[in-house]
Amino acid sequence: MAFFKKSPWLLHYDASSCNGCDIEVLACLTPIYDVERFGIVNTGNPKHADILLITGAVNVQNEEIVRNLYGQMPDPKVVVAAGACAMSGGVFQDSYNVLGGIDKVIPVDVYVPGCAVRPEAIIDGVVQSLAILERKAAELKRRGGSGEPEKPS
Amino acid sequence: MGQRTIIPFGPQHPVLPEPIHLDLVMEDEKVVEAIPSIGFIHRGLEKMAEKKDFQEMAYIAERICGICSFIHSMGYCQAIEALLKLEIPKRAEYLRVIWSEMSRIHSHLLWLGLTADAFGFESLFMHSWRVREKLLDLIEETSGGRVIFGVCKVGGVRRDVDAETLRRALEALAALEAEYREIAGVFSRDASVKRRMTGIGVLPKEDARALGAVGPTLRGSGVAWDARRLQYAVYGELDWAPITEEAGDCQARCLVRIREIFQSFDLIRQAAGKISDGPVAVKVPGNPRGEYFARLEQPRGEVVYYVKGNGTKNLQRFRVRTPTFANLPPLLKILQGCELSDVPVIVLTIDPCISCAER
Amino acid sequence: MPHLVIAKLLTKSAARKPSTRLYPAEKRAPPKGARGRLVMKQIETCVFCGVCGKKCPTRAIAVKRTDKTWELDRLKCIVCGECVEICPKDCLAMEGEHATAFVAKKIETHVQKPKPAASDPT
Amino acid sequence: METPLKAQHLVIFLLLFPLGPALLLAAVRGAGFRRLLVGAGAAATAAASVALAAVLPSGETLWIAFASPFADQAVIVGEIVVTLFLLAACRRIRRREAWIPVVIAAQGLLLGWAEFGRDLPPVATPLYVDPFSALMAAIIGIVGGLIALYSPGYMADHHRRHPEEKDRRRGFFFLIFLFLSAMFGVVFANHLLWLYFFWEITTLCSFLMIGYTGTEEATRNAFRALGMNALGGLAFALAIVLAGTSSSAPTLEFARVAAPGAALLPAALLAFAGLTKSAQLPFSSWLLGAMVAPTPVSALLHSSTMVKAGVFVVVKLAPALHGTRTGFLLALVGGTTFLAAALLAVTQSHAKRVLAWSTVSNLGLIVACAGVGTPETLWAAAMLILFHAVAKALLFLGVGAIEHRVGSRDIEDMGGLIATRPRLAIAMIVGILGMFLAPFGMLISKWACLKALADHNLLLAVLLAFGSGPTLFFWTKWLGKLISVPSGARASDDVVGDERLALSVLVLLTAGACGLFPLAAAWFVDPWILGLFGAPLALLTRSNLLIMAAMLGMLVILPAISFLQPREPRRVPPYLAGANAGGDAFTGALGATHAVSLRNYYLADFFEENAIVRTATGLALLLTVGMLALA
Amino acid sequence: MKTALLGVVLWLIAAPLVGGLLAGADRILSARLQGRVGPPLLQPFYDALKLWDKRGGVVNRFQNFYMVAFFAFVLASGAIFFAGGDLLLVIFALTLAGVMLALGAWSTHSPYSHVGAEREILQMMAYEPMLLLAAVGMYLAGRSFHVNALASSGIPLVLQLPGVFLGFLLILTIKLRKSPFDLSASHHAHQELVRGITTEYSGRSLALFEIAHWYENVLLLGFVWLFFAFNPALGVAAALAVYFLEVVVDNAYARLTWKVTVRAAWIAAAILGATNLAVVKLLLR
Repeated sequence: MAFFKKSPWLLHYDASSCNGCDIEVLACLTPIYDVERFGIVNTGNPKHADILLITGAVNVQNEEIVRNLYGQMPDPKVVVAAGACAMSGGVFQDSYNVLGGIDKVIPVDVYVPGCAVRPEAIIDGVVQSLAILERKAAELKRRGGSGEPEKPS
Repeated sequence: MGQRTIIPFGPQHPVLPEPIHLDLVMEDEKVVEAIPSIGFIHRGLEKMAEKKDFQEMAYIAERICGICSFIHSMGYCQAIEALLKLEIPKRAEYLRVIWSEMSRIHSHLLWLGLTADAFGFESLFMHSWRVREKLLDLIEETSGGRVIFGVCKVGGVRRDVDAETLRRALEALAALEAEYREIAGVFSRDASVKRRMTGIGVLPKEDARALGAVGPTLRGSGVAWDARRLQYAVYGELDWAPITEEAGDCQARCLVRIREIFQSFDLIRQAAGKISDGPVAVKVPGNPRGEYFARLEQPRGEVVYYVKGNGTKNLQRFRVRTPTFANLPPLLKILQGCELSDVPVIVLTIDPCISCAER
Repeated sequence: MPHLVIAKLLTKSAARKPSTRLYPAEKRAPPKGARGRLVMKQIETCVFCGVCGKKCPTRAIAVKRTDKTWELDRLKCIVCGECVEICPKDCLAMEGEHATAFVAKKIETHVQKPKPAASDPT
Repeated sequence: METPLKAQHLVIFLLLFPLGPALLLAAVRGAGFRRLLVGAGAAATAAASVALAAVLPSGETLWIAFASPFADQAVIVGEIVVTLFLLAACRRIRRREAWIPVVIAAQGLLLGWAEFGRDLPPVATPLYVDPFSALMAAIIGIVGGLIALYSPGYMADHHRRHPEEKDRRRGFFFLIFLFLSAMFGVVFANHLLWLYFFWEITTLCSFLMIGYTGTEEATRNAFRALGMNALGGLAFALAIVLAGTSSSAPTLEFARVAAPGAALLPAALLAFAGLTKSAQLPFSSWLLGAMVAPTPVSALLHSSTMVKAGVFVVVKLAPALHGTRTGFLLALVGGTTFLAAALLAVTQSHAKRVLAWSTVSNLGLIVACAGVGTPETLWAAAMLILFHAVAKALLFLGVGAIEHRVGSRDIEDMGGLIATRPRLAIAMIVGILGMFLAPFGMLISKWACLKALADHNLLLAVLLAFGSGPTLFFWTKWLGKLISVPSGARASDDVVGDERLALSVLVLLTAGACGLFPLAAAWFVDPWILGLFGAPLALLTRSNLLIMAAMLGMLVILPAISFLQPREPRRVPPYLAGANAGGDAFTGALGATHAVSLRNYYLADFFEENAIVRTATGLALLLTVGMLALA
Repeated sequence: MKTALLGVVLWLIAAPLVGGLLAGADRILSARLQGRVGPPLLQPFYDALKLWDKRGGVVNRFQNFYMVAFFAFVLASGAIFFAGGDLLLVIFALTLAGVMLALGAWSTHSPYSHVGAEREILQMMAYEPMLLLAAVGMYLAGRSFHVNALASSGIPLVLQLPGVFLGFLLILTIKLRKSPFDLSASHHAHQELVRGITTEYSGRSLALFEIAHWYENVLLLGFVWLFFAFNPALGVAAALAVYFLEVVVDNAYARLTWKVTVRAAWIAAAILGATNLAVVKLLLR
């Protein structure tokens, strides 16, 4: 059944972004964009989340935390990298302390461009990720649920 | 026994949109000690000045923080312009003031919402942000970006705002102000809000001075200092005075910001009334040489930009002393002995911008 | 102390239509001059001077004069518009619409056809 | 009335038999022989108390004639010896405590006058048994026996840990069995002078046991207990003087009928004595101080039996006090104690102090029930005595065992016990569940209580409602501490030997009392109420019993179901805001790695201990004085 | 007996449907008050069904037992209520359920769960007196502790027990986990406790928590209904009105602290509850 599509719960983490994308993520929750229309809830707890919405270029100190959070999310789950920094390191890509995009640390399913990323773009990205979430859920079901959780590549 | 609860507050925590860590050592829910750990958003931004062209650095300076973005780029540009002894056009100065006041309103409204959410008043958060969106529309219309304005450059601003747009913006602002007044009323009058803020996190005047608080945190403790009194840009030509509150508690800091929003509306109106026609930018001659520091007032307080050029296109040193950094010692002071449920409220009332503080 | 100060605001909101913009069902035209996404407007006129690539703060643009290609890595672009301002031939443009999200990483490549030909929008 | 021989013999056996092991234990040094003696003595006592319950004709009160004049004289001699002994012990008092020997001497003089100065008619039946006494006797026999059984192991361990203390174990075991004998005496005595004699022996035992370790603190606390109990003793002696006249013998008779006028004052005085013995406010402080005694003593004297003697007597007085203003005030003393002690238990992290306050609190509820004195409340009071005795003994012995394994009596050090020492943890959990949770013991009594109070005493119903909140709070948080599982917790040495036997039996008893309480009600309490009021009481309707049984069943079946889940779910570390550093450690400030450290809430600045003690003691003092003044 | 059985069956089947719909309506109404569109009405069901398909993880193997027990005892307490049983037993079963929930949080040895658990029992300590007094009040006014007797007595309980009713509304806010008293497991993310009690639950056990909460809400509204049971239709209307009032209150208040919560609930019980009881006792009986 396709309930993942109807009730995607978000976990937002700022892996060293400038705040620009983060406040746009929060703006998505507020009346003008109101992502709760799609059943989206910002849970704040990895154990309740389906989508890891992550902003910012990962710096050295955040690497382990991003892994922890991803690891604590129950399957099926998807990762949405929002904003130039999360995709590639953006304007900070040359810095000594920055690893670059999120995909250097955990597998990313959807990339959302922008600097700062617009709320509409975030909605687009999350909507795209839902199809992937459904696919992963079906996959999980097919494997009978006994399989190991997906390993980060 | 001596056993205490230690709560890892952050780095990932729903109350903190940005990662910072506090070891909250508690007895019952009383916070005995709060030990911070920072560096989760350190991007090595200042060091990037050594690799980037000083004009490109304006984009990077703007991304010190996505909330105070405009004033960061403005401060950086002011510092470089001072090194280059560059006189920028009056119109550009006025536009900078208008945008920086818009950015102050946007930041304060954002803060009001987050604070409301921190004390569990979700609908108030929603309404604050609903109103804020209307301002973001204005910012996008005038600058092209919603949160990263991207309009400030060394030598002026990158785009002009035509008279018609400015007129419509002023109308929209007037409507916005009326809506905002209702929200401000809830913050300043509602009993449950007062209960969560009055008498909580008191920072006495002497402590505020001694620990080096800046911005609304300082003014909430009754010290009338506002870096805009340095009369940078065209603040000297506008009629205003720093806003202070005496109590020094969360409520006082909140009231300072509430009143500052009204003041910003007024400043925008004044600036729009006085703005003159003309160019918005001048050509940049050569490379910066020497050192300078610029002081500006951000929504969160006074910010200092230190730049040192050696005549090449790369700066030798770029250093920013951000307001949140200055406000952290007072924060740790007032966190001691508070209740766990007051931690988010107290942390928020210094309006922390971790990405500023850690750069 | 006054209670329920917010009641008026709540009542008004409940009585009014919600202020939500129903994106994506209803799309709002972005304001004039909004920086949504960078596009290669006309590759035909491009002279491959490479200034856009040099000026780009994130090195998102790669210009190869020999292959007559202009490449944009959207993962890096911070939509500052510097390239648009600097382009001597006015080939680049900033559109108000934002760029859509994508699943696979890719570099957008624009190749100038040797003879009169249309651009390749992939 | 004709007495069945067997029951009468059992009563006398219970009174006298424990003296045998007591004297032998006073003489014996060898550990092995001591263990054997204690075991045999405890087993015989327990068996006799069960047998008594079994042979007692249902619902009847047996009056036991005891015509021998030697008995009366022995009691008199005994009283003199006890008084002199106590006066001699007072050599070690401080100036502030100088009033204690005065009170004791006054007691003696009063008694002497009652005994020799007046011409009291002889008491034909100095002993009696009714179903309630039989229930009490069974509790004393079984729980007391188990605690005795547990003691040799505990005391051996105690002395290994405290080599600096003088080994006075011979005296210890002598006192334990002497005490058991005296407790049976309290339960069976009809003759007030006899009752007084046994009562004073329990005071003496308590005094000596609190001072067992011989430390300064122990001595001071022992004297505090002695002083407060001496006040009770004085009231008792006054009651005897007033109750016994030339026309009526000094027996409990006066307490069995509604007593207007003259009989009310002795009843009130006896109730006052009961309040001191059961450590009700304003006298609670001695019980807290008594926690310095070795844990088996706390279990036996200061929770399961001796303090129960106080409420036992108060319950016996219920018919006399029912409907009087004195009874009303007495009930309020109990209600106040119930609420205040529950609040105070919240603020404690020392396990024995929590148990002590909760004991005070529960006894308060029993006093409140007795003060109201309707069939329903007396039913509840009897059931409360039963459940409390079993569960509290289990808890005390559990804490003692934990103390010797973990090395601490602090609740904060009991975290993860379910993982490290599952058997001990289960013993504690069963005890705690028995103390407060539906559908277990105490709650059934509370349920009955609340129903009765709603009809008869609204103020008490309100106090009960308020007290149940903090009760829930302090038990649940303790329970939470026991069952929380830190990652990487490994099982280690669990209970062994005698302790294990005693704990296991008590676990079964607690569980049994909870599961089979309708039987206890039908066997003892209902007949007693019928005998007392002449009307049956149908508190436990079939549908309610069904519901309670279903809830109990669920609690048993649910774990089974949840462990039958098809596959083990994925294990993930706890949420630590992303700062996980393996297991339940996290990377804290300044790069240090901490293991998760959690502390329960004690609300010390919300429920201020001193303020509560002061207010409640003052209030209770006023009520107590009022109670005596109105009598 | 037959009606009792019918009540139980109805409770088991209809309560989650009603509770889920109410939760959906709550979310829509909240959204409207905030100037938003809000989720579809059936959103709570989507959430629960999704959670059911989620691959949950646990910190230790005990924790799910407590959640199952919580669920079971919520069901049990409602079953007693809707079978027309003893009100005090309903309350005790509900308390047992609450204790189980808190124990589940404790069992995980996780900081946020721990604080959630402590706060949960603080809340229980806060509302327990008023809840018991409400039952006693109903007994005094309606002369029975049994729901069926109270419901069929025809006595307008709410008119005799206005103080108790108000006090009950106050603690209802705690039980419904609504602002200003949503301390232990806020349904809004932005709280110092992350999710408090449910921090360590995911997948099916979290779904159980959600569904149990729907059940609980219906049961609590059943209590409200009982105050108006002399006119069943009016009772239903009143229960709905109270629910929506609570939603509005949720949106009109900041979250208060545990100290204020305990004080408020106890003062309400002592003043509104006890005074009302005394009046009933003195005047009406």
